[in-house]
Amino acid sequence: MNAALQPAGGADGAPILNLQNVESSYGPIKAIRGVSLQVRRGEVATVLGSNGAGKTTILKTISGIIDPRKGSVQFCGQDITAHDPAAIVRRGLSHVPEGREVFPLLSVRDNLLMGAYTRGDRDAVARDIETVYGYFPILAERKDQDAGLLSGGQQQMLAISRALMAAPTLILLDEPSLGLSPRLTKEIFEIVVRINRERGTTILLVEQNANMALNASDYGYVLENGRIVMEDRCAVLREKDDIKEFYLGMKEDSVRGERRWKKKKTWR
Amino acid sequence: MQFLQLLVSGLSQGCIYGLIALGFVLIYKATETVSFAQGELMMLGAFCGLVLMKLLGMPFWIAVVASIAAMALFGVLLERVVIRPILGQPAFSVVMLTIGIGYVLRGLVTMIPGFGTDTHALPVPYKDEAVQLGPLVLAAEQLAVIAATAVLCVLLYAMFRYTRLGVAMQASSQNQLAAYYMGIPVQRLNGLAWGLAAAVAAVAGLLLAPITFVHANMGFIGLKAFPAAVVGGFGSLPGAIVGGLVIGVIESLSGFYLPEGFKDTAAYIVVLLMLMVKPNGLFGERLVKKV
Amino acid sequence: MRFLFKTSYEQDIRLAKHGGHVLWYALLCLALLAAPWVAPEYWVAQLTFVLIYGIAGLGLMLLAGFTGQFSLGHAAFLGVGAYTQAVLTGMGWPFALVLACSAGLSAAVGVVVGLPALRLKGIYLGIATLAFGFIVEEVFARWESVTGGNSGKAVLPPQIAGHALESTEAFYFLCLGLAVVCTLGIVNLLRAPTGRAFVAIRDSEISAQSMGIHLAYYKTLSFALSAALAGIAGALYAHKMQFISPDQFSILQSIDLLLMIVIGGLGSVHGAFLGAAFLILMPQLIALGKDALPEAIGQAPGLQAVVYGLVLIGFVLFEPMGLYGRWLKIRTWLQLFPFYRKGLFKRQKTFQKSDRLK
Amino acid sequence: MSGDVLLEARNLSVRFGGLLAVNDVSFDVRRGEVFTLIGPNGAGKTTVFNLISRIYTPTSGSIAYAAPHGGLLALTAQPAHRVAGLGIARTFQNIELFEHASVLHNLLIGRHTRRETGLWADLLFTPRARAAEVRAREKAEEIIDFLQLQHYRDTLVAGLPYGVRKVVELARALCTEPQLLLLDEPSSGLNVEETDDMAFWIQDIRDELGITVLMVEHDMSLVSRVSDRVLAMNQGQVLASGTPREVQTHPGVVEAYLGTIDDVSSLRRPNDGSRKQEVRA
Amino acid sequence: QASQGVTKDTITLGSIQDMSGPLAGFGKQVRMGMLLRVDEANEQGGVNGRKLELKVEDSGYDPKRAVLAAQKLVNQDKIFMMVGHIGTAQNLAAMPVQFSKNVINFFPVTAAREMYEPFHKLKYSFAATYYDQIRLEAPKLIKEKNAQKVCTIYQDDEFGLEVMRGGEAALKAMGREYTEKTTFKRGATDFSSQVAKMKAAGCDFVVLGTIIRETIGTIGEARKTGFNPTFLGSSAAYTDLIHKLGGKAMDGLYAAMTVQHPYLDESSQPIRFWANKYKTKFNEDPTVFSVYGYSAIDSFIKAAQKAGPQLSTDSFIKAMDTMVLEPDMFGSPTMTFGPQKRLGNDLSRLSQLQDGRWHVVSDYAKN
Ligand SMILES: Nc1ncnc2c1ncn2[C@@H]1O[C@H](COP(=O)(O)OP(=O)(O)OP(=O)(O)O)[C@@H](O)[C@H]1O
Ligand SMILES: Nc1ncnc2c1ncn2[C@@H]1O[C@H](COP(=O)(O)OP(=O)(O)OP(=O)(O)O)[C@@H](O)[C@H]1O
Ligand SMILES: [Mg+2]
Ligand SMILES: [Mg+2]
Repeated sequence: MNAALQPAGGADGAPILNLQNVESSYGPIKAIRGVSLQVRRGEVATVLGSNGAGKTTILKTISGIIDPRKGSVQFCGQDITAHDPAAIVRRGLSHVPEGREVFPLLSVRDNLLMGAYTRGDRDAVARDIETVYGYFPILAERKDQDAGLLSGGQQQMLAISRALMAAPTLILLDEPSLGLSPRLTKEIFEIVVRINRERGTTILLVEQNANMALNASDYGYVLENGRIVMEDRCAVLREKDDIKEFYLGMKEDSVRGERRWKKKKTWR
Repeated sequence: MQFLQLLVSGLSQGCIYGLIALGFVLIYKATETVSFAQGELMMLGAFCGLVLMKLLGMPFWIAVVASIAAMALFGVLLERVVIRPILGQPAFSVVMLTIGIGYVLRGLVTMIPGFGTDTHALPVPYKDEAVQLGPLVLAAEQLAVIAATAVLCVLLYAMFRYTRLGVAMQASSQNQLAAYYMGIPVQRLNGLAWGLAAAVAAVAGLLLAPITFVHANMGFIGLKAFPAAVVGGFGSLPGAIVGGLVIGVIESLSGFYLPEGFKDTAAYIVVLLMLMVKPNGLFGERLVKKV
Repeated sequence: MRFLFKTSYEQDIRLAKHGGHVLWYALLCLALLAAPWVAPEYWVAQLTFVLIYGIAGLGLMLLAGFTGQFSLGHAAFLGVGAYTQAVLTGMGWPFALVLACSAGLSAAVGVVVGLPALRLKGIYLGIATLAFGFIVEEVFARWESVTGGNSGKAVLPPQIAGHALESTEAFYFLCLGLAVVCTLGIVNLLRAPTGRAFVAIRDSEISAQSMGIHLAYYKTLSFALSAALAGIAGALYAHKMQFISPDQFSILQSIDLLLMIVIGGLGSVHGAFLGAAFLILMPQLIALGKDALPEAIGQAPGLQAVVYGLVLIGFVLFEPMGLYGRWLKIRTWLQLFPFYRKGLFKRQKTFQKSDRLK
Repeated sequence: MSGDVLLEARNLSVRFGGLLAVNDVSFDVRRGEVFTLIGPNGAGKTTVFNLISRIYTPTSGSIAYAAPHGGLLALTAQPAHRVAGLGIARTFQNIELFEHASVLHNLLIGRHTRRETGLWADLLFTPRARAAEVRAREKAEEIIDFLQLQHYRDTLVAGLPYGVRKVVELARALCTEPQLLLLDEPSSGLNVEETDDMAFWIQDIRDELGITVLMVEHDMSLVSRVSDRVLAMNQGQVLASGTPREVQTHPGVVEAYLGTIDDVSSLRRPNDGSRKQEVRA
Repeated sequence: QASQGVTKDTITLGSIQDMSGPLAGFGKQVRMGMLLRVDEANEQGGVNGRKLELKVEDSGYDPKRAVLAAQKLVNQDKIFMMVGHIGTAQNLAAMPVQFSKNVINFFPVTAAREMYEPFHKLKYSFAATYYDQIRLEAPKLIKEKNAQKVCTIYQDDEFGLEVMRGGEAALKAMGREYTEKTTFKRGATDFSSQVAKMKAAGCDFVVLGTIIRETIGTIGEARKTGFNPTFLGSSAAYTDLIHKLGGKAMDGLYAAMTVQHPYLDESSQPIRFWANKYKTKFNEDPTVFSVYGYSAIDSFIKAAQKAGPQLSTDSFIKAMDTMVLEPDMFGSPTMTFGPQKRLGNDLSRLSQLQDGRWHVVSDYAKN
């Protein structure tokens, strides 16, 4: 990214996560090309982008599931590019993957305990389990059931709770509201914001519900075709016309309405 | 009386199957692959003990401990060198890999000049001792197998059920990706599982040696342990033992009461019948996919 | 890379996708037809074995590679075919009829095995077929009045139109013809709804079912077809060997078959034949290499097993797509020649997910 | 059951162990409408779908269905693989595609119930099989054009982004030429723009293809745009039913399901807008 | 008419051994025994001036691979003769390949009747069959021990069946039959139910259709359960491994045999010398299988010398038509061959395990 796009005042908040020119691909297909982004300690950042833009790929590259072709990833000032995913988690980064990925044949409780695998302190873990049971009472109700038998939304709650169990310094959230009821979607974001405020946990959020994401986050990036095309404070992004139209769905009916005519995005 | 003696023989033979099946189940639970090399690891363990005792002249117990340790190390190395590179590939690849490993191990042992092609007896202190229980006779070798099987089963069961490590192994076998996301060192746990499996195999090999002798093809008994594991339910440790006992007893009884030929196929007939009635074995989990 | 401009749906369906294909397959056919005149008899015999194993491999490929059902007892089907052939030929029946019976009986046995397979998955199915293999082997050994038991059974040469087909060359052409027919059948199947149903079952049973695919029918069908091919291969095998005994159809034979399709390349029709060629050629290569090695290694018993194992391990580790996969890479490399990029075939990290739930 | 009712569920209940996942649910779906199930997570919506597509068998209750060739059918007496042939297609909440096949191939598998040839014709690839194959491809291409999947036709499903997979699943379901389409959360994982497309498609599916749609959905804007009627469930029971407006304003639904949704700005930080923050240790 | 495999100064011989399968131990020993004799012959200038060349292939005790190996040896390596091929099924599978190219199957290492029956001009066998061993030796022992109930346990394959049938024939001649018959599968490790069965039947004489581990397993199980009949095995059980592995419990076992086991400290001087020569050359103790290999080549040399410089398949057969092989140092019986007689001798003798060592306890009987 060129310097002009650097956020104002970016220099003094210490970036906890720093991606420089990262390029990742699946076989011959390049999924992200030269992505640079920073997340500062204690902030909530979000990445917006349409289908297949490469959001998930960015998160996977950060947590070491994909090795980038080029570029570097730094976490807490240390290089973690292409490290073993487990080692990265142990540094305090936890990832809520796209599509839930629970352990289907373990009980809900064991799933949560696995979330806390990197932690040694049993008492603190037990306390945290109670906390997440507080967030999602249904999990407490089903604590001995196999996670694979939960409904889609319940699994999503479990996936989020499991990541919280690691008491991380940075959480990567990939579409946390996927398949959650409107009420729970809102609650999830409240929890995210609360964790960020109360524990100071840094959060990098990928979300299709841009309205929620832009309201809950401090800073946003817009990704198109594997490139970052726009970045700014969320307050600013919320006011941009393109964002309004393509991500927030606020449009004059005359523009699109019943006619299926797609307006070109101006930044392409 | 006759029946009782047959039952006892069947049970002790069943314990042998169970003991080998434990190794299968262990690998299956921790990595969700089926190791066809388990029998060969057992053979290697027995040869290891043999070399330590006969060639290096170690005392029995030290040799036993040393060969279990050596085999554990070997299992870890094996995982590191050949299995880890394909970690994450479909389970079937690993199955083929273990078949390959089995071939290589058997071949390599056979290649040792003047040693590998021969059958050997392992000098154990309890050789030729028998316990008389009223009119029943039980060889000390068989008692050793029964005892070791029970102990190993309890230990492994406790590990998978109650320790964080054991649960994490199961977690990584169910969903490797998620296990990485949780910071579970999947590779290291896999190594550990293979190490454990090799150690269990070594125990089995050493215990079996006085009964079947040590030779390059002794691992083929593993083919009988598969049905044992399946009858019990492949993912279940107590199931492996129960399955082993069921098969041992049925073999023993059918050898006596049924026409010739049934003893040798009893294990396979039982496993087919069992699978028709209970497709997941006696103690296997009922698996439903929720969509 | 070759770009094809498609102008009709026919083009998608056609077997030879472009002129190059036609040329290469024509050349292959010519070479195979000319073989008896140019190759020494010994090699023609080996080629015959390749064809026979290729047919069996095709069957197993259909089952394992395309339907995702693993069979550890496939030698049993081979055996059923071989014994049927031996017995009926011995009774003086004509070859074509006998072959049909062998294939049919094998298929029927395949259906019987396929039935428990309906409820079984993964390792459970593997063990069920393994158990079945052992039982069939025992039947061969015990049913002495028909099979000759463990003493084995001599097999007469095939009788076609009153002639006994005794020469290596004639039998080679017979096998070649059958191999071509079988391959065409399978290839046809795979580009039609039936073949697609198999592939669907391999990938996801639950959604195959919701697409209206009758799991029981197609799984059984796959077993039956696979067994029928194994039966045909077994029949030819019996004639080629001229002597069959139960231990020729043991678990080791089953594992050989499996090994063959893995080395050939799981999920490709070419793979079946490449794997067969490999399986037959391998011992020859070892025998050749043996003399070059120092006596202590070259003459050591067990060398063959070690080499087998190492080759298998090597393939799984470095070329999971088997020989066919390797060939694809070489071809792509040639086609792209100066522009080939190194990372093109770089393997990604992959992550295993439990297939206990499928 | 009156003439325009396509599917009639009566007093459905399902029990899993101690859990009553669906409890005495009745509803009917009329021909040519979009009928939506909503409800909190774990309410039993997907379970209802699974009952209709015969993955589960109800503990009690019945489902009657007007089969395409006339006649009323007790759906619960049909084997699972027959359901697609009866003109009921579905998508899955967690996406169940054939991962190792291309998009086109997935769609062709969707044509299975419409196959015209048997085993022998396939083996010999008779001219009839060839013609049938061409027709199957024509139909698949039609759907590809309809859902604008041309770009992905030959890519393997395994490498597709989440949103595209959702569309492929829809396409595959359409390939069976159903008269009733079950969509489980069609818009989850789609952004606003894509949800928009989905809404148009659903309307077209109903209006142009004449297919009745039964869907589960959490995006209320989509629900109100396309649904004719809505049924709200909670804890396995029917909570409310009626037009989208009626259901959305039902107090029970608001309480259990919608929450007070509009007020998202409460999430914002008090000092939003500044990136300078106290750096916590 | 000239035959393949014979040139001006070489004779190429082929052999197929199990080098990787269940009998790899024996296969290896046969090969070394053969090599020893080949080297001796070549040191002494060969056979009629022709050096011997031995090609050995591995069958892994698998008939299919035996066929492939035979095809290679016959069609590619162009061997003159197949010598000492191990295994019954393997020989049966390979013979058609050889016979189609007029290659003799000479002295295969298996004691099955099919090695000379039905008659074929290219078959020559040296080993008294398992069938004859038991048929001829069992009656004497049964009478000597005054056994009332004769039983058998045998391996459920071609080998075991032959042993069982030999006993059956012997009993039939005595107007009796087996009291109990039990079987086991190759590779079995547990014999408890079989032994229980025989014990329950009150057997006092057991014919063993067993090889090594099964022999030990059966006798061990019997001793453990206090069941002590007379055990008689075939020549397959006549190996030093029985007492090396089975220990004291094996004492008392009888086995039919012909050539003697070459102990390194054997009292007979020629055997001792031979055994030590073998040991020096291969750094392994010789066994009866080494002797089989050695003798097979030795007999070939004798016949080839007799056939004269114009060595061909026909001249070899002609020489064999009047061949008499005198007993060698290992105590094999005199073997005679003729145009229709393709088995050297059907006689054997008995050895018994006493104090952990085989002792010959009877001589070849005339019957
Ligand atoms: N396993 C894979 N193999 C090949 N290509 C892939 C694979 N996974 C993703 N891609 C490609 O990489 C690109 C980025 O995918 P990614 O999943 O990161 O998108 P996304 O922004 O997360 O989309 P969505 O919002 O749908 O989740 C897409 O074009 C996709 O086709
Ligand atoms: N096979 C099963 N075994 C046990 N419980 C099950 C099973 N299937 C579903 N359930 C339970 O039934 C309840 C309803 O599940 P269902 O999947 O229908 O919910 P849903 O309404 O689709 O929710 P969501 O919106 O989260 O997808 C859940 O509590 C779930 O745990
Ligand atoms: Mg994504
Ligand atoms: Mg649901």
